[in-house]
Amino acid sequence: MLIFEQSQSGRFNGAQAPAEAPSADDIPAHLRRKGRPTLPEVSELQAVRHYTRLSQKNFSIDTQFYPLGSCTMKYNPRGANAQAMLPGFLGRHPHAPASSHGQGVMACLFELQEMLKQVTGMAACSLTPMAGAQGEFAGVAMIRAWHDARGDETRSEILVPDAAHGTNPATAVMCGYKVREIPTDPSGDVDVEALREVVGPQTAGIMLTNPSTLGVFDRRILEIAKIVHEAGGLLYYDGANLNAILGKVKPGDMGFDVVHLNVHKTFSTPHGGGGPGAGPVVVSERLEPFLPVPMVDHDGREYRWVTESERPQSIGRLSAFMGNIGVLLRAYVYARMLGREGMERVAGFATLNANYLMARLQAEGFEMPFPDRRATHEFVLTLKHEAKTYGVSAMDFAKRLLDYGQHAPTAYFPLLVPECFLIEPTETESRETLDAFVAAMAAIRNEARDNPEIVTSAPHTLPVKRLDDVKAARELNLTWKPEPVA
Amino acid sequence: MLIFEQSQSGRFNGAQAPAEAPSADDIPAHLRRKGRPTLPEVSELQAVRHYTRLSQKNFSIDTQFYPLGSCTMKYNPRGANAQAMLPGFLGRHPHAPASSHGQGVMACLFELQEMLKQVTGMAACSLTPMAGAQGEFAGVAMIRAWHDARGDETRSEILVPDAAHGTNPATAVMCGYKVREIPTDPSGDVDVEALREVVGPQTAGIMLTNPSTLGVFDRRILEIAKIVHEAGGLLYYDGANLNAILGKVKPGDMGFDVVHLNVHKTFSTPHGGGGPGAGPVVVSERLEPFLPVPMVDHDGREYRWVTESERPQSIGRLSAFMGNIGVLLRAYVYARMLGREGMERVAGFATLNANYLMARLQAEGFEMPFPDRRATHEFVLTLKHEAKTYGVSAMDFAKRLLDYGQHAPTAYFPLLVPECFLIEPTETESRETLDAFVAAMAAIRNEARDNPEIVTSAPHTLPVKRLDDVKAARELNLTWKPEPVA
Amino acid sequence: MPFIPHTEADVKAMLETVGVDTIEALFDEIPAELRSDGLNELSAGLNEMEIGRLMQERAAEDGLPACFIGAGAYDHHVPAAVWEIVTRGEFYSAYTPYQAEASQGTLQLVYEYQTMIASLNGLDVSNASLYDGASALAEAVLMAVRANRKDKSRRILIPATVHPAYRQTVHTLVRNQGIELVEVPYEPESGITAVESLEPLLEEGMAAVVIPQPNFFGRLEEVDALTDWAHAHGALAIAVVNPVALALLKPPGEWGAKGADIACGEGQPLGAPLASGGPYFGFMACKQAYVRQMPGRVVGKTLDSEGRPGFTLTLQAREQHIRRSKATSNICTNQGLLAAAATIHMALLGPRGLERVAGACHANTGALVERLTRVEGVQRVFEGPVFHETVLRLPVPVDTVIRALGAQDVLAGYPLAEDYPELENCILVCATEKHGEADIEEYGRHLERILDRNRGPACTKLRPPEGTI
Amino acid sequence: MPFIPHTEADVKAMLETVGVDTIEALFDEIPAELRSDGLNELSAGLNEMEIGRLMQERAAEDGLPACFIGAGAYDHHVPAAVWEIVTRGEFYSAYTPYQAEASQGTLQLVYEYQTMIASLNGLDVSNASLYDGASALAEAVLMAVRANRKDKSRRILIPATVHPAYRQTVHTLVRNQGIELVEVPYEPESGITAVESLEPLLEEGMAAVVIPQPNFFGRLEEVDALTDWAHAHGALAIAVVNPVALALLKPPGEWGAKGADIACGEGQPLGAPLASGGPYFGFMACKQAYVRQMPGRVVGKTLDSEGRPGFTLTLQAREQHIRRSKATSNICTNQGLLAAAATIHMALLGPRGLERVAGACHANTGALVERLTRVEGVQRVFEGPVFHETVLRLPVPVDTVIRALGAQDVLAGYPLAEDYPELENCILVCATEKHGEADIEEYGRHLERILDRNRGPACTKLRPPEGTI
Repeated sequence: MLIFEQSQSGRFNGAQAPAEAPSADDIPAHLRRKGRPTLPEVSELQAVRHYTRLSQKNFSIDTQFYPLGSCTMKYNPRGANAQAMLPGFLGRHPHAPASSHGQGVMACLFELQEMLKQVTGMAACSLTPMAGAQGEFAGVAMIRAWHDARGDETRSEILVPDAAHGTNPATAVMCGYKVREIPTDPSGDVDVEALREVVGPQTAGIMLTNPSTLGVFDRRILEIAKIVHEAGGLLYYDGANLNAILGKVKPGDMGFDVVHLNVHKTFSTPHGGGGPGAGPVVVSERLEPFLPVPMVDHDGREYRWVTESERPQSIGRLSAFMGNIGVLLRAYVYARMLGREGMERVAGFATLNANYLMARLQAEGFEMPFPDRRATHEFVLTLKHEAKTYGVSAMDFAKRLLDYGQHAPTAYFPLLVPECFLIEPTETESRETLDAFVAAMAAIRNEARDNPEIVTSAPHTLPVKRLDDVKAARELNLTWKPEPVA
Repeated sequence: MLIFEQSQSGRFNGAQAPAEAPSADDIPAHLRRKGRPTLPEVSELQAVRHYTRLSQKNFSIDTQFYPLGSCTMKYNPRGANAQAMLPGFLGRHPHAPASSHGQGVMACLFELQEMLKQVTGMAACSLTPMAGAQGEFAGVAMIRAWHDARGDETRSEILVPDAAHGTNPATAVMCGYKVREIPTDPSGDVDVEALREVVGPQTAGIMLTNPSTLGVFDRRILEIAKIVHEAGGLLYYDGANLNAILGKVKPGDMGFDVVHLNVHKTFSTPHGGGGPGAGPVVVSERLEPFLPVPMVDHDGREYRWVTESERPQSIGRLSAFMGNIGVLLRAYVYARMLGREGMERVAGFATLNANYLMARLQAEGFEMPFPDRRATHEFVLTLKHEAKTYGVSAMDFAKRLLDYGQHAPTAYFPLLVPECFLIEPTETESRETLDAFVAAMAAIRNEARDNPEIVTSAPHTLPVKRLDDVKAARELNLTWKPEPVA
Repeated sequence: MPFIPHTEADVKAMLETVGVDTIEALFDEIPAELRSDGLNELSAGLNEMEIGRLMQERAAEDGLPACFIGAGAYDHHVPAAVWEIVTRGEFYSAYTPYQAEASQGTLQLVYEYQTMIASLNGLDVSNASLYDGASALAEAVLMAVRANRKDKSRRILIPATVHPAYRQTVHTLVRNQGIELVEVPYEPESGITAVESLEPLLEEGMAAVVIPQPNFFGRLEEVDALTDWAHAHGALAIAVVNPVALALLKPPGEWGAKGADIACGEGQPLGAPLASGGPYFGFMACKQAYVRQMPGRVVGKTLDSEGRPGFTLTLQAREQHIRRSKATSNICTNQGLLAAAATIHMALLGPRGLERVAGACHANTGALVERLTRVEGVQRVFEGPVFHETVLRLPVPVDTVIRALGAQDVLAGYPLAEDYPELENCILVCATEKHGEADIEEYGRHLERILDRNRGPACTKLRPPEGTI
Repeated sequence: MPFIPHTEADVKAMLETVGVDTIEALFDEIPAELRSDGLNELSAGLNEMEIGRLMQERAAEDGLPACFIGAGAYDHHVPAAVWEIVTRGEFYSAYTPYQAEASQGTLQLVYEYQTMIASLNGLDVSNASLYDGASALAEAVLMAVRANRKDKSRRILIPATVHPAYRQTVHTLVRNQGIELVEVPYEPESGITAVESLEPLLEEGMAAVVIPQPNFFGRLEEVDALTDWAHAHGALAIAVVNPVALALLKPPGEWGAKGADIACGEGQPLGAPLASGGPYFGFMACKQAYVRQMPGRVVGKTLDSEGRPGFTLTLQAREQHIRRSKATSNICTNQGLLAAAATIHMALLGPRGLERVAGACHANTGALVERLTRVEGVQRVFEGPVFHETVLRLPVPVDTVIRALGAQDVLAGYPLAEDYPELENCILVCATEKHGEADIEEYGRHLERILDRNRGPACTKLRPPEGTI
């Protein structure tokens, strides 16, 4: 039942409303609202009960295994939440003076900038992008600003591997570039020969994830970097998969010029049903002048904001204030809790979990498109055999997994692999949980063989059965409307 | 699955443990522990996931209608929780000096004492009892101390109506009294003639709830008070049902000498799966010297603790410190949010809801043992007809209600009424919720008629089906033990 | 190990299953010359107790001053229930609801959110939220360029009364797509945008006109006239609004004869804490006709295989993960938790509660301005109705006053001269429902004292304000 | 209306259903002379924002000092996850799990709690918690009297080294049942209870001997000898223990040849915030033989009608709601939320974590005592091993020192003279894992300064400590 269906005209939640104010009759009538908006009129108990019960209809990390590939659904420490919600942080206005009312939060942000530089091997950092995609935007915009600043205005293309996240090409277009796709070779790496053929004076840069979304580490990355750099282009690193290499390899050492990080992935800030995230960017020295503002600096005496006035070449501002500071505080707390040793452990255990899970699923007879490669923090599995033999698709497997109390992996991405799952267990899951996933996958394949209907009509145990997406798109219903009064 | 079954030897939650300390070898070996206790070895994620999922197996006010008679399951304001959990309150040591580090919390406690005096019409208050039953104990102990102080040592009996809460007789015994039961008259009031017959010089006092647990207001309360007082006894008021009369009648005006309140009922502090509560006591002037310590006083300059040294006649201390202050802070916040008007509204709307629900259930053909009486904040319904006709007991109705997403009312209490429900909807529930309860009751009766098996084998939709209480008591299993290693 | 559950026995058994000897061996495909020698510059890890103590000290440093700054972020009361529910693990630690059946909690909540936002704006539809108000305006500009079928121009008129940081953000985000932002000056007396100042900018056509309400100075624009003018010239009207103000002010969908086409704004006033500027959320609503041009996630109602209603992400064909380089935006994150907070916040307040909040803000701002202008030399700069905020001119440099009041734990307001050089010595002050009489009086008294001191003979560097000394 | 959902239309319709005209009419059975004229002395209601502000001011008044007081309440780190989970509505707003099928969350959690508490104490069973440590000891005393079949005496030996407030509480709660509490003096040099001091008290028989570990002075008692002595003389042994200390110390179930019979204590150190003294929880564990004499709720494992395991309240026949005047206790509330917090706390720490906490407390207390006794005139009073706390004698009155340190936001410790007149100028100091080197050094430096000042010629009222001036 929707909250609106529990509403009754005239119900009023007295504990949450200020006393009635004098009428605002200095505001001219033609600027004033006439009818009231369709907000629900419910009691505090009704609201609390409604949203508490709604919450129970979600799968989440706190309640289920959630091996969503490329999303790094690892444990979001409750301590990070508690510290970020201290009254002094929550109550601080973005324009509160830095000197008298900001040194606490700015110390955290400054140190986070330093840590992100260190883990990526880059020279400078701006925390301000509000999500991964905005970090990507900032990265490509800086590449463009760099070419522009050199007067090199011939560069019109961004190269993107065909396995890339959809945000990569979309971002390139937002920055005014044309996108050229680079194919993948049979081993899962970028096809270097194809790359060689397409680079040229029109190449602004390349956007790469390494390890790629195919769950493998591109072994020829140094060669790729050399090719692109020699053609005058720059290299952008999509940090979505940074969890796989934290403490093992630094993007800076691979030759990247700019990196964005997803703190809601690598630094375990809450995924929040789809946000908020934060997408800090770190760059090599040559891109430093172009970083988005504001940033935090320390002048030896105190922390202060770096703004456009002292960074005239900055690509500019990306939000009204300084991005998602509350998210960054959580990332800071997490990073400090891990520390040196903890951070070095992340990639190791994430990779161990992925390789173990892959090995066990392989032993159970599931097919891997790149069977000879190591898994990184994630791996791709294809159900094309099951689809063909039993008529049961990856989507059906995904829905049936829900009945086994496990969130489904990312399905049908990367686009190159048919009927695929992209599976990322993360380092915070136990071996028992991975074993339970293998058992569920094996059980579902048995069901697919013996009783495919139970799989193709799944899920059966959730608040709703399988939903009709086509109807949703065709007969758009995006807002509730009151029943017309008879 | 139990948390112990997820444990693995050697798993260690590094974020929550201090660094290893130097061995405590100054402690002699014969005083030291040898083996480790059976605490689970799980990761933070495992613990969070386990207890989050466990929580989802509960019914609660925040998720279901919970009309548990005599328990006043009303909305527990989230604001009260948030305010009581402010760091300054949570971090305060009970022995932190009152002057320098206690005036904030003591101001709240002092004002709460004053408010409780006002709503009950009594002269003095001690907040220290940690639950209703401890408040009862304090009340009866004060009655005893009063008689003792007067040198009146012949009084050996406490009178208790047969409809009383079980805590009443149990408390009287804890205070060294014999209990004598007073019968109820056919209208549901105390049988005054029977009372007259048993009072005498052996009567220390009477313990009364008014309205009684039969859901009616005892109309002859002034007469009862007169009889007991004339016999030299005192009157104790069990505040369990205070929600019914808040702002309408004061126990002090009815002639009571001592009252305990259940703040987790009337003042909406959390029920917490069975606690913590708090059971403040308020008394008339003559009992003031006997109040349990400590209390809070204001000496014109600052708040200070009143202890036994200045209250030599006090019954003494009931806890190591000053009771459940965190609970009392929640009650204080709630009381201040209600204020005068809000508090006066409580009884009115609680009573309206109960009478409406009773009227609707009556109209549906359910039987009330006291059909001519007004309901107070609660009322009794008997299912003896249904039990006889369909072979479906009150217990079966209760279990089946759970399938309808409603917590069952209190069943089989009061003991006087066969196959009874004691139903207390509280003022915070909406009319729609009450209507849904009526609909569920009617539907269950239809099921009882048409398909009694579905009722007698309920519940069907919960994490477990009906549990075997007899087995639980007969084959006691109170702790988990590791499987013996083969 | 913090957050890693593996025992030594687990590691051993798992490596055996994989068929390698060490965890390091799993990285053997990485060229050896790339392997880093560790994160030596990082410090050792802290446990939760240690980091907790550090963070408590830092939070305490930032204090809890009385805040009279607005300028795009507003210090409202947020009911305790809001964040107690939002931080429940099931909301907090879930991801984008790709598996609809396992995400009905988030999905239904977003559907309710969309309904509330659309209604608040008087428009047909809403998306599931964007990053913040400023970037939402940038997305609205891009959307208007896509959506305007009458005028294929890439020019956008944007008044100088739009939040300066919003204008900067829009510039950053749209400049590379050849979109031209044309600034519209404001009337110096009234502080609003006159229709007459739009006329000269008409020449080359335009895709949209941006209309703020209230504007950055707190002043109420003549939204009907501006909207009608935009429509009359083939442009779309993009409203930038404060959602709390909408409880009192005419919603964008009712502006002028046809209503604004797109509305967007900063959602922070609906339940998000100030938090130094984020996370907040941008909202966006529009007319049904433009729904397929809208960026961001959208949730639709549908049925399950047994005909029961349910909710799912829809219109995904617009999005980057399907459409890649042809997507409406590169956005994939929304501000899910913040939208959840806003939904619960609005449910707790209801229409009457929100109206009272807006009324209290309005009344308190009036009282604040009245009090401060009683201080000698302090003047209102613009005449006319306002919401929430007002520009005052001080007789001394603003920075001095801000610093002196800051030392008293009063945040005086937002200094305007950097963004508007013509508004030297001007400050934008704001009151919400949280700032009652006593707070306002305290501000007034401190200001009096500070101005008296700065007027004194010792402060020779200050220009003497008119009428003193 | 705060917390009341009724609209005017609802009220009207509902009154019609009931058949009365007004809500007041529903009170017509109440004698008119009793009707109150309202709660006129109460002030008007505050909304959540207003009370929030008041409470924030008051909480700030109480500050966040560095706490070196123990004396029964200990300042431990509590993982953030503990209270974020405990305050989830499903735990927070549920009642006693009378409907077991709808309360498996609480019930399973209590079963896990019982397992942890029993194991920590080295005993067979545990109840679901009691109010606090002091009242738990009173219940243990009553239980011992019921349970001891060898000796029908109602005498209980209780050492003076048991927490004074515990002894007072026990006195209050058992005095009316004819139970005699006999105080056992402690050895003045060692601060512990010698078996020899028990002998003279033997005469009339006794039901139980209470044995604290650590005792109120932080000193470790010779628990084996005391337990064996109790058993040798037909008494039960009741242990009063600190649950964190049990990670290091021998559990009651292993004391002496046969183990203590009942163990109880204050559960606060397991996840409950200091909170001015409550809510905390008392724990109680005992040998299987005495389970039916145990007071309070107990949860048992059973099966459902399909043979699946589940949990339910059991042994209810002992309780007041069934047994009324013959119940084992009048208790019906336990401290459910606190027991839940303790369970989650123990699960997060695990056996090794708890051991480290105890180890850190022990090491820090050692460092504290070492630092403070380096201050001139400060001396340890009792020799021998301690846990957590130590008694120090100061060269000046304790109150002066406590006040002066309080002004520096350091809480110095618990003054002992009121409870133990022989310990004039003595203070009980405590350190936990939260009090590191820097805090201890700060305490030490302040103490030095304060003592120097108070030794000065201006303080003529003070007795000069030996060896100074």
